[in-house]
Amino acid sequence: MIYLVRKLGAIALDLIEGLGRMGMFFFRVIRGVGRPPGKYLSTLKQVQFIGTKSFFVIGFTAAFTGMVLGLQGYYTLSKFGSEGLLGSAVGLSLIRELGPVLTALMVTGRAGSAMCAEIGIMRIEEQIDALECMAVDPHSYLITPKLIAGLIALPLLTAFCDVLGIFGGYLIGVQLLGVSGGAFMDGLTSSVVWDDVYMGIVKSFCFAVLMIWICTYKGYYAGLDEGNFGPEEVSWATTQAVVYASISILVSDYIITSILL
Amino acid sequence: MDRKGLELSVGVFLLIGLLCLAYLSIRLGDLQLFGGADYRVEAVFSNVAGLKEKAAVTMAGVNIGQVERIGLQDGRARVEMRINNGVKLEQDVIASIKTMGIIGDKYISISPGADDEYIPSGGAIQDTQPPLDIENLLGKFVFGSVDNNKSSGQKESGGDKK
Amino acid sequence: MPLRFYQTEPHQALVKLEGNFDSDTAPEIRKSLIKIVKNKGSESLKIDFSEVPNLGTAGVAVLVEVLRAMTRKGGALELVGLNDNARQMIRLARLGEIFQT
Amino acid sequence: MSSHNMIEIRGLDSHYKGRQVLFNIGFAIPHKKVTVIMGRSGCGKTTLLRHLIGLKPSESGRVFVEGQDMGSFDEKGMANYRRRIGVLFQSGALFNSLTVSQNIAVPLKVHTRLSDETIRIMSLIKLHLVGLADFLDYMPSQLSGGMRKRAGLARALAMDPEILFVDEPSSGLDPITAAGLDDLILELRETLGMTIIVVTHELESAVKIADQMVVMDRGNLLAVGTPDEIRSSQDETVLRFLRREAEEQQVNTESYLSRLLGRQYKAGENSTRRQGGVR
Repeated sequence: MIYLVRKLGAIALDLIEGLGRMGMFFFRVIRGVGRPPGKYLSTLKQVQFIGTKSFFVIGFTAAFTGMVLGLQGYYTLSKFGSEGLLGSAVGLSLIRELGPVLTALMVTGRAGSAMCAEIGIMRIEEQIDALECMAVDPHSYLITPKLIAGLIALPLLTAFCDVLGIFGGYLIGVQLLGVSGGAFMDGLTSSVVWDDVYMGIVKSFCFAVLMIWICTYKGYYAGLDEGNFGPEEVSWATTQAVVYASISILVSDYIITSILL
Repeated sequence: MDRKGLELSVGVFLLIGLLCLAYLSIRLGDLQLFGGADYRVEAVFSNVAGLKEKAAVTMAGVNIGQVERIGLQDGRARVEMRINNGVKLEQDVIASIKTMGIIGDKYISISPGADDEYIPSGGAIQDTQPPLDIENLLGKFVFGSVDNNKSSGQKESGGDKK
Repeated sequence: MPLRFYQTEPHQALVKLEGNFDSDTAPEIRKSLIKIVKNKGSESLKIDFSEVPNLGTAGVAVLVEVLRAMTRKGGALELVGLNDNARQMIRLARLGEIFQT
Repeated sequence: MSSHNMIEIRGLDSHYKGRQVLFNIGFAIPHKKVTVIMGRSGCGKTTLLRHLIGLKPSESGRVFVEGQDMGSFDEKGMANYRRRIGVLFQSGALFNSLTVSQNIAVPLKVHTRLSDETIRIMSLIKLHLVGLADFLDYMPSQLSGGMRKRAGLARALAMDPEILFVDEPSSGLDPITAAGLDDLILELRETLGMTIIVVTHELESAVKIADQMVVMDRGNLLAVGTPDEIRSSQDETVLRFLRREAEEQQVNTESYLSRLLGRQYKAGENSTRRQGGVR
């Protein structure tokens, strides 16, 4: 019994320590924004990595999601005879929910995992130690550019995802199922208001921070809990990073929605 | 990858992303980037049940603005609207609250007037009509004091809702 | 400014450096030296190191750049007054023959 | 603190995951000399090195740098210290997303305002020094282990450090390259008066380059002295160590059997200390 209580205490202490460490980590990354070295080129590289190289994946995901929405929406709405609302149904669900969430999840899977593994490998190969020994702050040098790039790339990818998804829905609804194109576009423009777009942007900013934070943190401290640094720890850290990042994206999505709605 | 190629690919990404964002916010989100493209008008209704901010303001079915704010004034509802600059409202227009479709959103419909003078920015619409109160209508229908043509449709929809 | 410039003869220029020539001071010294090489049509440039206690790799690298600029103009570069430390540094960079120390 | 000592270590204990790996280490590293820290793999050499470069804070005991307690360094003090040191890690620790020359340019780009051209020439000079001038634009993954290590040394030297730490310079190198590296270390001390700390398990190269040798065994300091002093030492363990005698043989058999047969076999004192540590 006492053992159990003690165990509980130990878990709680570990948790608090971990949270504190995460907080310090984030603080150092933020602090790195104004510090040398110049981050132009490294940020550019990261924007390319997170953004440009995710175009294809996001485009694919978005188009097919939009098409499915068109299909599902049509069959549901046609029961009530309100196919005209298809445009607003597809547009609203993409712009408010699916666009930001899907984009964040896909980017987590594609770029977040790679970032975690990259930093984890740098950790186990003593590269992060080497940076520290050159008096280069690894947070500022390695992670700050990723954070900035994430904040630039994710909202834009989300917008791209929204537009392509709407296009997919239009394709299915108007071209295939014969909803009037005018009704689709009119439903879309009249029901979507700036607040919806704004909510989508706010979400994608939050998701970008969460994803980069969790993925790089997990990589940075890969193997810390076990105390040994090897390839297994990196793969374990990567798995954890993707799972935790995805979960926190979904949870924070709910929280943001309930605050902004 | 060399620097030029990198900058080019990032540039293309930023361009496409910003275009999408601009399309979403300006075309779909009706974001007003430049102030002064519209002017303010207010109207006092006895009841605005179901009307929300950002709801459309129309004339003859054409969108001419949106509801800016809804507040209370002496027990009545005071609605502020933004009307596009190109549209002039005569002093004797009538603002009424209507419903889009059967279960659609509430919006404000303004019927054109014939007065020579226009409402200035910040002015008020004098004549207003509250939305049809379905429960009220239903009650009147039950006690048989309402004209038949109009009430049959209302009764059905009211029944659906209940 | 740890740099003094003399035009000793029409075709000869002497530059006297003062202070450490390391990665902190190298950017400025480099700028001045390159300017001297470009502007003055001197055929030979002499750099006096007698007041330079410390020569770092950055300094050696800048000297390589200056040497390259001089040879491109057909001129010569001469280093004088090198102390042991500087001599060692140049030798360590395997540039002893090029700079004739 | 005597002024001719660059670094002084006093009563240093160190734990790693609840296991004590260093026991009361104390010695001094003199200015402008080569100090070799020797011992078998797993004896705590690398941990000691991590203490010296400030990657591991000391729990009990102190590390002094020119008389200043490293434990009292704030972030800025630590950064100042680290700008004066160069470290070659066991694996080379090159950044694998950058080319060899970009690797060397990292500290220069962060800490100086040198032009790209100057930095390029400096990288070339350093790479030439370690015999890799032809591999300027190679990626680390295209290099062999030994070349990576030499490139790592070039990077450690990029900022003209006063103190150079080298972790296992010759492991994984062919004998000729290893000897070349030893010569380079001696040349650096000779010409630039660098203070150099080398961690190695290679007795031969240790004796060749060391001005001072520090012999460690299982987290304990066995002996400190010049190579000659160490060689003429009367201490049994040191002698055994130098003769590479199978000293572990007997003790190890015991602990080996105890591990195989379980608890009933009583383990010797040495082996309990080794695995037991602090629970």
